[in-house]
Amino acid sequence: MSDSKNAGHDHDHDAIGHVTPPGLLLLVGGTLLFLTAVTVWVTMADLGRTGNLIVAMVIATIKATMVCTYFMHLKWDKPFNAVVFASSILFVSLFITIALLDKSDYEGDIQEMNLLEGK
Amino acid sequence: MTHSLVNSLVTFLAAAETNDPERFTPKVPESDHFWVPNEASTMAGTVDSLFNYIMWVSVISVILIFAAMAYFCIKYRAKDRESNQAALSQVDHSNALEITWSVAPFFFLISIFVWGFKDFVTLYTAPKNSIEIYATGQKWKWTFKYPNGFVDSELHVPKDKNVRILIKSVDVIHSLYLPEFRAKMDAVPGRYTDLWFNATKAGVFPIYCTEYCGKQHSDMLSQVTVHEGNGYEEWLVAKEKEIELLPPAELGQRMYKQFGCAACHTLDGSKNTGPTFKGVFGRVETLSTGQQVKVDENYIRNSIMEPQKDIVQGFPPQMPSFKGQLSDKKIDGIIAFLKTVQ
Amino acid sequence: MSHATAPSHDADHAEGHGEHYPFLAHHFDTPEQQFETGKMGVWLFLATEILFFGGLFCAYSIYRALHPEIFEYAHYYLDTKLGAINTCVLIISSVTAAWAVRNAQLKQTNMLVINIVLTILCGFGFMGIKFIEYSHKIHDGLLPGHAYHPAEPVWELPIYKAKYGEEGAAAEGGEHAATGEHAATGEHGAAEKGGEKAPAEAKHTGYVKPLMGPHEFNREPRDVQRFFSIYFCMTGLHGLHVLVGIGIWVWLLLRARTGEFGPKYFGPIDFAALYWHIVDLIWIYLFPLLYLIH
Amino acid sequence: MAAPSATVDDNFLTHEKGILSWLCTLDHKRIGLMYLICVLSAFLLGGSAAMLIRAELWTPGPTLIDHQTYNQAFTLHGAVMVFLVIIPGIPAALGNVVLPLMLGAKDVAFPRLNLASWYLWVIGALCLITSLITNCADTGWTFYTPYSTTTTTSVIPALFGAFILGFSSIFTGLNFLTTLHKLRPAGMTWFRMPLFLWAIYATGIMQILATPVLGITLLMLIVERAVGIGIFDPALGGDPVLFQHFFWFYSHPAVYIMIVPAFGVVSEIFPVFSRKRIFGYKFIALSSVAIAVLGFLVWGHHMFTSGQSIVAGTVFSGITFLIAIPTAIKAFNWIATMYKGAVHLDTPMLYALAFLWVFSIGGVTGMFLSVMSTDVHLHDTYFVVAHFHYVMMGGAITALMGGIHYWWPKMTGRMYPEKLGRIGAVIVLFGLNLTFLPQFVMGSRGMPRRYYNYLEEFQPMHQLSSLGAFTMGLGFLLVAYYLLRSLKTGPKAPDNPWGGNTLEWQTTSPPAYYNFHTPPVITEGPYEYADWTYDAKVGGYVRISKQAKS
Ligand code: HEA
Ligand code: HEA
Ligand code: HEC
Ligand code: CUA
Ligand SMILES: [Cu+2]
Repeated sequence: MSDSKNAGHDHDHDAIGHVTPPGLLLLVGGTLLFLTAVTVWVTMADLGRTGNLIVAMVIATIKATMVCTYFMHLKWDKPFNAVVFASSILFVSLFITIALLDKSDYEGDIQEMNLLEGK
Repeated sequence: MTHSLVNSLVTFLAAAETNDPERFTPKVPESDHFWVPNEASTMAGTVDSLFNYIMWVSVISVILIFAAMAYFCIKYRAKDRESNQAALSQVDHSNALEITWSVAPFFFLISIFVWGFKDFVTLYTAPKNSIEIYATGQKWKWTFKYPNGFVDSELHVPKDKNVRILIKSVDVIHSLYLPEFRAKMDAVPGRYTDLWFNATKAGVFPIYCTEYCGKQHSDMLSQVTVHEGNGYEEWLVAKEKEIELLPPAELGQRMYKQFGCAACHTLDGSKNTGPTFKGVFGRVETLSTGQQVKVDENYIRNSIMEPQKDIVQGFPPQMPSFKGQLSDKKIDGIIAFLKTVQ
Repeated sequence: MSHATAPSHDADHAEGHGEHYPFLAHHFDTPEQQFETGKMGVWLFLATEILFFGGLFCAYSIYRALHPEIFEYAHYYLDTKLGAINTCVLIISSVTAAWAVRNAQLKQTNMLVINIVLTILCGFGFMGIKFIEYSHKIHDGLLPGHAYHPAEPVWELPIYKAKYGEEGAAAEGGEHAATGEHAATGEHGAAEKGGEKAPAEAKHTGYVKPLMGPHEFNREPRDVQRFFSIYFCMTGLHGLHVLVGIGIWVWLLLRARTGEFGPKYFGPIDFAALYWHIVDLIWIYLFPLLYLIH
Repeated sequence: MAAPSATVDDNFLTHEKGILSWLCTLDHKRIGLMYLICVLSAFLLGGSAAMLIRAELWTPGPTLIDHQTYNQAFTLHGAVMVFLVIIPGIPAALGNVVLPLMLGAKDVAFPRLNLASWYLWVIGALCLITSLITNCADTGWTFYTPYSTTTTTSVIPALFGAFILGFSSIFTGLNFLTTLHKLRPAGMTWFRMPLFLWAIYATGIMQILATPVLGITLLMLIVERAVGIGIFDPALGGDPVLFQHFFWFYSHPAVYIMIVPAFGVVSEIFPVFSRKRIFGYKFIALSSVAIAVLGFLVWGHHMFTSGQSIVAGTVFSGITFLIAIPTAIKAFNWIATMYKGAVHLDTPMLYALAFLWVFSIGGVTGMFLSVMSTDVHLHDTYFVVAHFHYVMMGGAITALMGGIHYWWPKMTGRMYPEKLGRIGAVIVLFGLNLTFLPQFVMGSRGMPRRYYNYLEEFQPMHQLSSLGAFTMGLGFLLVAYYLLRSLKTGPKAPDNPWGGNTLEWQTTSPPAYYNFHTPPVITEGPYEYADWTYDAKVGGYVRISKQAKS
């Protein structure tokens, strides 16, 4: 698919915005299904605790990016919408990172009590 | 709320509600400072200096702002609407000024931050050789367990020694606050938190609970006594002896106060969070299961150790367990005491 | 007060440009503006959805990072096959939803209706499978909080046995690193060394398993119910979103049949599809995070 | 809808008649007014609870109400003031009325959603009131677990109410952000936008990125309380401190959701009443955005003594300090705006000046709290209470009052009595300082907050504070009295009583149903006053025609 604004303009129409050609839809859909199979399959391999998690997340992110770019038209959309979306993800990550940073630091105090109180 | 508001208005008008004589109120010793309480720990001085530093920075900035504002209001006051149209000067930017007033506060802020950070790390890093005292928060009292196992509702510490308090809570979040030591830490259920101090002034200072914990949050008070010399050790020994020598009923009464039973159980027959102790011994209670039981020694013992097992009808299952906190002797004392409250 | 000379053409303002486009709201000048506005609104809404789910993802990340053993243990209770099928169902519905947008843009009313119906069917399919999963969980006592009373431990599950062979349940050997690992991840409580107890008293006491990689458990980790709290919160909230999505599609189906949508006015379809995709996208993460744990 | 009639006196107030024409309206101005009425009623409710609190604290022991009622009173007070009053106060009430006008648009982007937000507000308010009349929640407005999940009061309606109100706020923010992006007429460039709109823009960012987290937090808490899922319950392996992270991730940005629109209001008032261009336009505009973004990274400063780790505390404390800088920039620019101006001390300006001063006090006391070591001493004492009343009551509410007076002629078509306005402002300002200054002192001396009983040592300061509160209450009653009266008896307002150059002053007072009779043409910035002259006959400003000028 070309990057140009006219990617889908092989049809005769005057719709606002971009019209996605059916071939592309099916291609993306097929790839997504394929990646789903891949991620299930790859879990069976032992890549270590983090290894498997990273692989699974990378595949999920590829899938998510495809959904955003093609199904959600971000590729042909005003870039601002992508900015909105990206910033929401940025803030969620900040939230998770900082909360996790703190929680993992004091988790020891919780374990200490579990130990002492024989829970 | 509306309902109890009406009730309270009625009681208020009848002037029936008076200050609860059972409520423990510590005394705050007169402070040498206007803004802060006495400085009674090694950290108090530096925290206060920082407080004063920020205070002066703040007071000066606020006064400057106010002065500029007042001056401009007077100096540039328009006479009336007709004679004053748009102001003559329409100056609307100056990058030099903007940079100055962004950068100038920055230096103050950095200095304050660094100072505060250093103190904070000291405040929460207990020295290795500290005396460890366990504090437990529960609705609505503090208990302190000393290294020798003695448990008291008040905190006693030696002067000029590092004391580390390990804090936990058995129900909701509380917060142990020792204003004179500039120390505070939440008591969080499910984990330990801690604070430490080194008291520098002998005397008696208040202890508060500063995390909202329900109805009697504001009555969750105690006090800390700072002993000079070996006063602390002597106090501990004396305390244990004293208690063992008490006649059972008196011991029980002590426990009633010390373990905060008073917060929920009255002696005068009125209903509080828990059933009154007046005439409790020998009373026939209906449990939430509908079962009827007669209150005897065993029942009381069970109620204290495993309060959630039998719940008296009409009361919430709010009573904490005192397992491990009360020795047999003390429980016997409580039973003896309850027998006397008829 | 003093605007006696005010032009009074605001009366016919109400009509405005609307004469050409019956769907154009009075405060927009062109259909493009209306569409772009709607689109931006929807994107902002999707951002709020991300943050809404973000809270749950935060809880998930924290508990997973600090207690991986719970997740490694409890995910055996989930049925990967059903999860995978559901993922495929949602992906297919995403294709049909995206296609529906195309149909609307090109005013292919019949195709539009078909694609919406397919999307709705997929939505119901997804919920149906969820229903099956949930009823199994409820039946087996795999519930959050105090309601967690599993019918059987993980090593009695057919999935587990199938993976590690029947002898996975036999008590044999037992000096595997698993215990060490649990201790390292914060499993202090009564960390038994190699465990020598009989499988009969497996739960909470100790279960000796063969040498089989990090998946073996010699006892149930503490607080496994946490997994189900998170599982039900995340999939429950997600399922709620699918239901809302189905509702929106049904409503649009009714509108689409009239041939209301066309090249200048397909916003509602596009927006519903965007919403549907985000729901899909969240599931794309939920699936590996909950089902595919190694 | 009834066919619009085209009489000369036609405006949005008279355009259609009857209660239904209000309840079903899609007109942003009407929705704004409905918000205003609701918000002020809620303010009366919250204020009454405050009066009850202050009366109770007259003596150290029981004075008027019992423990439980007191706890319920401050919970109600806090929740109503935060969720019902100041979060919607400036953006949803004033913003709705003037935002499209200032922008030169015909309406907000999504008028139906706008009305839905108002209904969500009403539903949320009803939920809070349900809690109030069944058995008012007694958790404090922060709803900390495990207390909130174990207390016997009806917490769920309150939580649900706050949840709904969160969505009301999200939708308002979403609507305004979209409006500002997509409905700007030709000529209205970003840097010709009035600063109020910049403030609303920054607020919108926060509403969209922070409020959903409140939603999910409250939802989890509701589920926790209803069925005990245990994510926050230590008995089930959950963590109560995690709840605090969740709560403050929203609630710190929320304090900027409250104050940034207030910055916007005073940024309008200062130039108009100084008859001079605003100083440092870009700095004020962009500092709002800076505050909005930085505001997300400081939430843990509410948790320094909660058992949070030292690392996290340091990060939070450091970033908190950074926020003081964009705020200071604003304060200095407002002052510089007055320099060599022609200052008119009408009521809106009095409120703006009060804002600047009182908010600065509130802001600098925030510094004491954001320093980790001093906060250990001050946390959860009356010092915090005084801090946040100085910024919320002294800042946000004062600005709201300023905004109400500033736009009153535009919104209602009537002038309020100027002299009473000034007297009211002075009484409120005096009462405010008398109420909250003593609280700083008792706080730093160790008086904990949320205390029904207190030690006798603190009584004198509590009594001063109560006296101040009653004064303030009287002041507000006076304000309410003359504002309501002016609706009937106030003189008709000119189109531009203050000489503002933002677009809302270039339409009639009150504006027509579709805002502008002729679509405005924007050729200059919002703070150019050279073209306006006072006309005593009109009682307001009129544009100097181009010919007359040359
Ligand atoms: C409108 C709401 C609002 C606003 C704007 C602020 C603004 C700030 N707040 Fe406040 N805050 C609250 C509402 C608000 N706060 C509430 C409701 C609580 C309590 C919640 C609860 O527990 O119930 C709270 C609590 C609170 C705490 C927690 C206290 C505790 O519980 O222990 C802290 C700690 O850091 C803090 C800090 C700050 C800071 C640094 C700012 C800064 O943004 C202020 C910046 C402004 C200035 C600094 C003034 C202007 C600048 C100058 C005049 C220049 C000169 C100044 C210097 C050089 C310093 N606030
Ligand atoms: C916007 C926020 C806001 C505002 C404006 C106020 C306003 C006031 N507050 Fe409050 N307050 C909070 C937010 C606010 N508060 C919060 C969040 C808490 C914490 C709660 C908690 O701990 O959980 C708190 C807690 C709090 C406490 C501490 C309780 C405790 O910890 O034990 C006290 C005590 O003095 C207090 C007093 C007051 C007083 C006297 C006012 C006065 O300023 C009120 C004056 C107002 C009126 C008297 C109303 C008059 C209105 C009209 C007459 C109608 C108006 C109509 C028109 C003008 C047209 N408040
Ligand atoms: C937090 C409040 C609280 C505290 C503190 C408390 N109790 Fe209770 N108590 C209750 C409640 C509520 C009940 C009734 C429900 C139940 O049976 O558990 C109760 C019941 C009892 C009963 C049974 C009374 C009856 O009439 O059957 C006894 C005995 C008792 N408590 C003893 C004590 C003792 C001794 C202490 C202190 C060492 C104490 N309680 C502290 C709340 C409390
Ligand atoms: Cu314990 Cu407050
Ligand atoms: Cu904050």
